[in-house]
Amino acid sequence: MDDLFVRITTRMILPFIQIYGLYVIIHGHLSPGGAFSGGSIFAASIVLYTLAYGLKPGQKRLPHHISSKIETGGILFFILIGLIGVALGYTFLTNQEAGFPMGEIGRVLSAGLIPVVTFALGLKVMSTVVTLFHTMMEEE
Amino acid sequence: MNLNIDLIVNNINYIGAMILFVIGLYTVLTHPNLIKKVIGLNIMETAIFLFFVSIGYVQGAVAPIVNPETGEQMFVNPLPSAMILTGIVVAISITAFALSLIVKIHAAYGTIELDEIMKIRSVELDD
Amino acid sequence: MQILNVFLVIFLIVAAIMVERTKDLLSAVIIFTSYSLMMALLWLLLRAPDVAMTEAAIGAGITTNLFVVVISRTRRTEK
Amino acid sequence: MISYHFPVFILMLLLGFAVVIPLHRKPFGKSFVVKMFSVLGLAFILAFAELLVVIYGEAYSYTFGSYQGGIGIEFLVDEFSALMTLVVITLSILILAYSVKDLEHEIASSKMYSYYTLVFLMLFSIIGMIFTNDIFNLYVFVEALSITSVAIIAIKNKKDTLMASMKYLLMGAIGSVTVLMGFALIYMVTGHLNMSLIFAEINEVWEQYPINILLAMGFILTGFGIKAAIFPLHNWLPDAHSSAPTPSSALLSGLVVKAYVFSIAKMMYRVIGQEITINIGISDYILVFAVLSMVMGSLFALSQTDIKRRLAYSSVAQIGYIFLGLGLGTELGLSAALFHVISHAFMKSALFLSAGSIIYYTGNRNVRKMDGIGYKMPITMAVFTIGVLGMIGIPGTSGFMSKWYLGLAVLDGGHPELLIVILLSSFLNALYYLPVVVSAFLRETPLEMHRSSLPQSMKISMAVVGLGSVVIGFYPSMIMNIIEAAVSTFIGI
Amino acid sequence: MRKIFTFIMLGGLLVVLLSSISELPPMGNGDNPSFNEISEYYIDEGVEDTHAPNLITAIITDYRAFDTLGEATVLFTGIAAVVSLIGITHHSKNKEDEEDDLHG
Repeated sequence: MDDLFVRITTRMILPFIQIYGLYVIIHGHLSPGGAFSGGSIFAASIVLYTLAYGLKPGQKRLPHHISSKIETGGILFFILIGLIGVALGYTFLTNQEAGFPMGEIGRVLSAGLIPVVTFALGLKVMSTVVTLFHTMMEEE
Repeated sequence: MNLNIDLIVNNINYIGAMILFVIGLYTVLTHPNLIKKVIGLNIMETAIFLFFVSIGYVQGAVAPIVNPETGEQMFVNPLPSAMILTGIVVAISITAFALSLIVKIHAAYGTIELDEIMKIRSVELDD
Repeated sequence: MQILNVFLVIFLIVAAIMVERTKDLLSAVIIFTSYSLMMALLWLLLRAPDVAMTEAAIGAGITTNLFVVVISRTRRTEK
Repeated sequence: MISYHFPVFILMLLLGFAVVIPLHRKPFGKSFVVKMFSVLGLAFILAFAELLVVIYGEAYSYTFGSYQGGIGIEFLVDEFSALMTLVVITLSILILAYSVKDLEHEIASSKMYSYYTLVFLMLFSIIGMIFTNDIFNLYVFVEALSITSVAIIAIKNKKDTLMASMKYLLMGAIGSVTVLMGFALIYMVTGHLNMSLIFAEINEVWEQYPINILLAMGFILTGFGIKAAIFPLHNWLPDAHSSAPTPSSALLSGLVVKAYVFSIAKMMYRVIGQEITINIGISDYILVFAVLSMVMGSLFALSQTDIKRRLAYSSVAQIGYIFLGLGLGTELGLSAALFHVISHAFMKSALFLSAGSIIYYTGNRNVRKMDGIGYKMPITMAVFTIGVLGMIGIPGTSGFMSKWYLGLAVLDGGHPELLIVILLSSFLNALYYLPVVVSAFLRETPLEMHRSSLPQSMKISMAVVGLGSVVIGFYPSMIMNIIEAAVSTFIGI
Repeated sequence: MRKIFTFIMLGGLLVVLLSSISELPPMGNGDNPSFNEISEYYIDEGVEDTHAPNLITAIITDYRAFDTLGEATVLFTGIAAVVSLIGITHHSKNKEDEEDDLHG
């Protein structure tokens, strides 16, 4: 797709989509949204970029070797967070009792492990969706 | 069987979910086209999600996001919503895998119609 | 409120039947996208904004993308 | 008490290793194999310790995140789930030991890492399904299992494999969607997702909303029935299990189907409860389908010439045995069914692995062309014979013991006519298995060999699986005691 | 022929399902059995327990966080399965691509 108009429009709205996606992820515990919707909104921006500029530049934005690390890292991070609870003598994935800083209700940095996990998962979802799309686009 | 219009209107979401479920199942079972089958599967899944959301709904309640300023309120049941969030992500994984299988099948057989594939296979078996 | 609900459900059923009937796969996918969006709207009406948002982003957005990519790599019409 | 966390450690070990595998950059080789088996060995030790803890202690529930069951997610660690976990890990160690050499010839070498990733994810979801006491959590694991179990077939990337896996994926997806519908109906009337809490509530609900429970059980049994391949819903199984790579066939027949059967047992006895199951009449329907599976599966198997297809159809018949035990609705029936779950896992794995070795060595899949194979491959045919004798139910094998227990349960449950079906099915088993064995040892004929030798690792792992089957046959009480302890808690919760 | 058979079968299923509607708990009623102590607990104690006003997020990342781990695993499984089937092609970096990168 070598349409100049599409490319310019894409460049213009791309940052807005990404900021919105990040907002949805970060404010997941305060307002509607969360890791999965935010992550896929963020992924949509890169998908849009790929559609406008072609597969190769799109893959440059998120190469396979980075995305595979993000996916592995997301789950490993989740497991480690969960094991903190075990290490402190509680059960797997304990939040408040394990002493995560809970903060003040209604602030972004509150609710212990929730925003941390949401952020990691959001990144993971983003990378998974983009990789799915790129893998499907590839010609053998 | 007397049609009770109140019953239908009040439970319209359950009825809709069941009809959609059956339409999706019909699409999966009868269409020879594999992409159509996958779409049918998605229809079935969304139908069940609609069913779940309707279970959690309460008339006159608000979304389960607590706002300390407005005080006591009635909330819809948050548990079904949380389950569907999981369900939607599961659905996309299945869809993506099915679509990649379809791409591979198209590369191998040159078609994605089930009956044509069966024909090709029976010819191959005869050889 | 309830009228809108009934109307949306009827729309969903009609869309689902149209998806089943349409021979052109690309049109079927587009109708399915509108089906997903209407479903998201209905869930918003049923006070499940999180689910509606996720469905709009994943169900309507990403799923459609994947379908369109696969259709462009295979055949467009159903026999 | 660190032992309290063992189920989570096993799961996280498998999951953590699975997600790390794709990061390996070096070509597939010895160092990875060593790593993989040390992880599996650690999992085995944990599972064994877990079993000891549960046997010498008592069954307990593990709740996540300091919330009581019902609000959070709960694992129920009882004797049988600990035993089943141990069996799953033991068999997978043996099958994976077999797979290292075998897969080199079945899938592309660039896909080896992907294959093991998928296998570890599969083990994770099977063990999760075994432990979980929460129906929605069960659904999540079921979906993970249905993707991985299709993927380890499709990875072979042959024409017929692709079609078989597409069929399996679609049927499996319909199955899991149907199961979810059933769960939705159960949640609708009970408001709980925790199995024990649903069970506590269900008697009251049953009086108020009988239709709901009936529909829910219909959906759930149909859904899991598709995945467990009971007779009218089995048509994906022969294609999928026979065209898969050999280790995948063994894993699918030995473990995956069993995980679904165990889920059905949980739904019937732990969620709905024995009483309502009998009241609704579910047990009668299950008995009918079980009998149909036993007879029709064997009849279909009789007409197959491809050895792996014959084994796959025989799986349908064997699933029928398990359902027969479940459908009786008695404690004896349940324990016979659970015993057969374990004994069939060993026997079918032994059969698939030895059949795979025959195909590996001779390149021949046709059962009519196996004259004299026994002289060329004595170990393989010995293992195959053990499996066959077990399937027929010759005394001294695990298969005989499970038929013995099943027979006792049938008599105890007041259905003596079903004894005839068991005997008939055994007779049919003999009819389609014995000729293979007999012709293999009948005369020594010069055979054309596809490859020069069978790798040691394949021989050893196969022999150990066969040996395991014999050991269960000679010491059935070892397993039966554990099952009986579990069954009483299972039914009485 | 098969289509008609399926149509009749599914029509029968639909009739069974629809005729059971009046036996199900009615929609939108606050007295339904699904609004029991569990959902009340989430609504009453959710903010206190997790400090997250959005109760749905509170459930998926705290109360039922293990489900979410399973869900992330399913997503991982999906991508692993797709990659195992289609495979990844690594693009070698050459000059032309890097130029493209600067523009993009």
